[in-house]
Amino acid sequence: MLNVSLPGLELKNPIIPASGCFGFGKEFAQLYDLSKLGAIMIKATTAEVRFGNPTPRVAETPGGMLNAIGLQNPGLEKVLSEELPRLEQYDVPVIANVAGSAIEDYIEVAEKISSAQNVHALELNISCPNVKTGGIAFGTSAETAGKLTSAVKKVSSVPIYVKLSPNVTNIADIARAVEAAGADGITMINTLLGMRLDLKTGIPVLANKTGGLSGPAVKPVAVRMVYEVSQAVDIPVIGMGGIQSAEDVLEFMYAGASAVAVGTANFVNPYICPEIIEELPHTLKKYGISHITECVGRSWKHEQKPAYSRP
Amino acid sequence: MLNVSLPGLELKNPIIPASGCFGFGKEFAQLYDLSKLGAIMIKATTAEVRFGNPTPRVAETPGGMLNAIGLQNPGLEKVLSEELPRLEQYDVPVIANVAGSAIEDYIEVAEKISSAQNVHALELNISCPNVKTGGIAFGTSAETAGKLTSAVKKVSSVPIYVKLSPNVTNIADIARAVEAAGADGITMINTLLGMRLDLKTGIPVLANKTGGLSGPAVKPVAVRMVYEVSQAVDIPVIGMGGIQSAEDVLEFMYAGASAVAVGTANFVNPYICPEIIEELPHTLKKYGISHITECVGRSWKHEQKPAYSRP
Amino acid sequence: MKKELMEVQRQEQLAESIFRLELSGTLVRQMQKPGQFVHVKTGGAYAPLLRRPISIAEIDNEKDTFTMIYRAEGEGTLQLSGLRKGDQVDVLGPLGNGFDPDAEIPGTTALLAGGGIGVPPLYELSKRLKNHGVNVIHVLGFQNERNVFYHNEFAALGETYVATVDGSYGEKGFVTDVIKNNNLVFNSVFAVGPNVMLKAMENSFPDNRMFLSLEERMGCGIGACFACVCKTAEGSYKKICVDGPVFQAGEVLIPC
Amino acid sequence: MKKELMEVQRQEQLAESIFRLELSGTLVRQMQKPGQFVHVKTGGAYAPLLRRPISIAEIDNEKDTFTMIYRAEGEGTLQLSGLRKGDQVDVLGPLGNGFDPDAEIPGTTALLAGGGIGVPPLYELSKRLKNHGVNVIHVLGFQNERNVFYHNEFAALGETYVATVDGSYGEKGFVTDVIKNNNLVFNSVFAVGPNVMLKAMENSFPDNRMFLSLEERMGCGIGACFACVCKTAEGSYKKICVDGPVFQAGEVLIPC
Ligand SMILES: Cc1cc2nc3c(=O)[nH]c(=O)nc-3n(C[C@H](O)[C@H](O)[C@H](O)COP(=O)(O)OP(=O)(O)OC[C@H]3O[C@@H](n4cnc5c(N)ncnc54)[C@H](O)[C@@H]3O)c2cc1C
Ligand SMILES: Cc1cc2nc3c(=O)[nH]c(=O)nc-3n(C[C@H](O)[C@H](O)[C@H](O)COP(=O)(O)OP(=O)(O)OC[C@H]3O[C@@H](n4cnc5c(N)ncnc54)[C@H](O)[C@@H]3O)c2cc1C
Ligand SMILES: Cc1cc2nc3c(=O)[nH]c(=O)nc-3n(C[C@H](O)[C@H](O)[C@H](O)COP(=O)(O)O)c2cc1C
Ligand SMILES: Cc1cc2nc3c(=O)[nH]c(=O)nc-3n(C[C@H](O)[C@H](O)[C@H](O)COP(=O)(O)O)c2cc1C
Ligand code: FES
Ligand code: FES
Repeated sequence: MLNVSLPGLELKNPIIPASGCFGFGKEFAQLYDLSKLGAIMIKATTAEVRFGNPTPRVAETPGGMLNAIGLQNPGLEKVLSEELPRLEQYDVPVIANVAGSAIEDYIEVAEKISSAQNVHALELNISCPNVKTGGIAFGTSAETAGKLTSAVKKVSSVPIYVKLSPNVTNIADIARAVEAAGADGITMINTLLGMRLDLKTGIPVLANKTGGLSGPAVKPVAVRMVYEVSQAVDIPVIGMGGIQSAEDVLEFMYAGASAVAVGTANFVNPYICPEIIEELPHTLKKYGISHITECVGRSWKHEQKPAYSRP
Repeated sequence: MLNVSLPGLELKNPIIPASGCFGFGKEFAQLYDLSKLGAIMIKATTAEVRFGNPTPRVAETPGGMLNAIGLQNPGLEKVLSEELPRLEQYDVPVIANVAGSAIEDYIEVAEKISSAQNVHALELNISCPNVKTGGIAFGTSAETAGKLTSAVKKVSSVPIYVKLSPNVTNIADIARAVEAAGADGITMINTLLGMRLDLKTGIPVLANKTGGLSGPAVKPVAVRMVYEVSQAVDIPVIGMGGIQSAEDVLEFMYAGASAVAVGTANFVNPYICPEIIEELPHTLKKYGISHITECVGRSWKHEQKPAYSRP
Repeated sequence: MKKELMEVQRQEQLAESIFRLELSGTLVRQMQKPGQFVHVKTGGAYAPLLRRPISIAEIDNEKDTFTMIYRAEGEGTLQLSGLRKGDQVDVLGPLGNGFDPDAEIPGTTALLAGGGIGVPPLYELSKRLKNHGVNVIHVLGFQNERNVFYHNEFAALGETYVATVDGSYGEKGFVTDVIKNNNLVFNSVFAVGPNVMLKAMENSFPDNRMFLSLEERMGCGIGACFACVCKTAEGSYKKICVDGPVFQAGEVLIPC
Repeated sequence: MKKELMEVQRQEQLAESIFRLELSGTLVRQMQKPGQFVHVKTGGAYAPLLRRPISIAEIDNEKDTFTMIYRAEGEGTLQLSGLRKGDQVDVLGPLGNGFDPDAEIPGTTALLAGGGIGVPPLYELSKRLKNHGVNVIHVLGFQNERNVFYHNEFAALGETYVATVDGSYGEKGFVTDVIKNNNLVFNSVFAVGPNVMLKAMENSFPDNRMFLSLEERMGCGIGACFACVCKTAEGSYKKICVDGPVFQAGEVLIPC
């Protein structure tokens, strides 16, 4: 009752750890069998090795957290030679999160990483708010987002999902642009740009000054955006932003997501993904749903079929 | 140590109840003396009487709340004949929040309400996310925002503050546009567009479907935007979004706000404004600040004067 | 109206998810009418953020205590159910207009109809009506036998019928069914419960003097935010938190 | 590493804002080394959201209990200080590498330098070093006399100096001042405290065998999020949560 089919991905269940919140799976593999997961979104990979931003890189906020990791990663070569092969022992598809400073970087990483045996899809990160070049700059203009998408689509051996930034006036426009440019799916949302100041010094708590807000605090914004985008495009949406429970999963799927990713909650409870997967069948039963795919878009399908009436 | 001077406004202290969270002051006047407040931002006033959206109009979210009141108000005439005169008994300037569906509506309301004796400034609401026409539509394009601002500026007898929406890709652009169009100040942020779905029915909890997110959850986004905008313009910023304590006030002022507004927290604790006002001198003392105005922009002034060094 | 840190005197579970909480403080001295409510803040600074409206179920002016009966279901009420004797809880109240038992004519009969967690405020109302010389008949509706509470307490004050949706306790059906099946005769009606029940009461007994207590999601609870409005028949509106929660039948349009 | 709902056995206040909390559970069986830490979740589902890293101050393998000593200052630690005997608390651990007392040569002398809430992990370390036949000298630094804790406990294990910034207790100054002023002689150094103190130790005693325990803001605490990295001298990086928090002096660049 939990399996979901998406371009390039046959998921046992719709639960995917979100990129950057699960490293390359190594640490969590010590805690549970990664084969239980629907898929794994690995940490953003760039062509070169990146150290990222200075610390402090995280700060807590009411119901959420800010991060400014700055895409630290071991670089394409090492991801291909060490991280991905290590994940081959698990029966789980990998979605590779691809980042860069220029279109050429994305193309290089996408082309090479998409040919790795266990990479079943790419997630184009055009929404990282914590790097000076690239990242969010590609995700706030529909035109640039479209261009990058079609360039990457040409070289990728697997379907591509584009990860959208919530820091935009009209997210549906960006979604339509990447769909038109050949995206096979959309993942959303990346973090909201935020900031905290130290009361004693007056200066930002994060060394990078601003950071990306994630966690339960952003859930209402994420749900609203998934609701808008899933109605604006015909490609599937993988929803995320503050998911902590099986109920939250339902809310995102009602909004229009076909699967979901769990980010920050992995820090709060490292067992959260398998726990949600175990809980989901009971939650579906509680709400009278026989298969998870019935949930998808229920919030707006409802309007199209006035047969169901508001109780 | 708390007084602040802003265009049109001599504030005893920088604490202002935010528009829509304080009605027209009548209910809170039963709880404490409104003359204690820095100023009062009254509920949005439109030319005609408005009932607003169907209920439910509010929903709770992690660390925040959604509202879709829809600008319910008794209409310009009644505000002029009943609400504003009742506020005259208090020694407190009123900032009148002005809304409408078309430029003409704003002009009409602004012209008339700005001539009321106790209205010392207008707050142009170009950011309400809960109405079908007007509201946020004026606040998401720099061009439209500028046009509306200059039209209203022409007719207003008092300084005008423009209330910005956070639901935009580049809030500094909008800020610069309204400054160029003659705005005397900026108030920010209005609510972030969000949504919650009912788990049993799958449909939105709010009858209006989407609503505006406010409360502590949005504070990091608000602080970041105040930080950006206060550096982009030369007119003062009144900051708001999740303020619940004297410490939060400091954080907004460090970010660049010259005064602040308190919204949602009035629902959690109706005495919050006088409590913060009473607490502020102790908080300033704790952090070694002798006058509240020293806080303004400390986060970025810091960078300009490398004399202070990071401890 | 006042905000006070009140002290928990007693917390007990009455039925599945149903708790009874007794609080003490000087705020009780301002409680005038049955049907008023309090706005309760649980948890820390922002979790959960908003206050929860809960009816006053019983007032003890001698001990400066009052009782509320609530269903622990969501975040706020679950936290409330974790409070123990001696703990403090932040209460704003009393709020709203309430019922006016003294406006009834002694010797007449009042029907008190409650659905689920609408039942609690009827208890103080019933005691006051009885004191005032009004005969009381209670019809209490619950989902099933596991949710039933206060049957004996109401029975001690007057004729009491209990209905459950599944028939597992008392009579099967809704309160309106029970009233009709038992051919109950009464002069006035006081009803608290979900809007569908209130609407059914209005439709079933259009000729009776009738007072209804409405529920709505609230922001401030004091009339400032316009969250809790409902329309009146003449196209105007009322705020449930200050103009209500009690309205005479027909005064407002019940949304459902 | 394991996640367990551990039970509070004891909570007591040691000094101004300083608390000692004893927890029991089978997770204790995995605790191997002093200097390891646990990641503690307080509060409800999302307030506060993140876990708090707290060092293991004492391990009692016979009773399956361990102790932590912490300063209640922010939201999470204040909640922690509200826990009472019998309450449960969500603990993830043990995390990090820890110190290795067995690597020291019996008969040598170890200097244990702690600043503020860096003092607690030195207690278990000191006991183990002593057990292993190593002489221990403690230099503990605090802000002022109101913050001082565990002076007697450390004194029972070996020579102990206390420094306060304002001189209100023990000697006036920083730990490095006290070490120099007393001409302390030692073979190895174990230091825990704020980065400025660690840096000062590194600079003041460049020739000693020295182990430092670093603090950094953490996300996951298990090596997955890259929140807690610090640079190494060769331009690479280490994660404080898994590669540390204990590093040999010079192994990483102390950010400050
Ligand atoms: C005037 C009035 C009197 C009430 N009296 C009682 C009573 O005596 N006993 C009792 O058990 N309940 C009573 N209720 C309902 C009670 O307010 C809700 O059950 C409670 O707010 C739910 O909170 P939660 O934390 O369990 O749910 P959550 O789902 O966490 O609540 C989320 C948000 O929705 C609001 N909400 C949820 N359900 C309701 C509801 N039915 N009515 C209004 N707001 C709601 C909450 O206040 C909160 O803001 C009354 C409601 C009103 C308006
Ligand atoms: C490995 C390690 C061991 C530690 N051992 C102890 C100990 O034994 N006793 C003790 O009192 N403290 C210890 N600390 C510091 C402790 O983690 C912080 O004091 C605590 O997290 C502050 O939480 P709060 O709720 O009081 O503050 P808040 O201000 O609410 O914290 C907000 C956020 O900042 C983080 N944070 C704040 N201060 C620190 C800090 N100094 N280090 C890391 N994160 C911080 C919090 O974890 C949280 O994510 C240790 C820190 C680390 C990294
Ligand atoms: C510490 C941290 C690191 C992240 N790194 C990445 C990243 O490398 N690539 C990416 O696309 N998103 C990254 N994200 C964003 C998450 O994948 C996710 O989109 C966001 O956090 C919202 O989900 P959540 O609220 O469940 O965390 C990161 C988030 C966090 C908290
Ligand atoms: C119930 C409610 C009604 C509001 N109505 C208005 C309004 O009429 N005009 C307006 O400009 N802002 C309105 N706002 C927005 C607030 O003034 C404020 O900008 C926002 O809530 C952020 O501040 P806060 O987090 O302190 O609430 C409303 C907010 C709430 C919660
Ligand atoms: S709840 Fe705010 S007006 Fe009624
Ligand atoms: S805290 Fe996540 S890697 Fe160390």
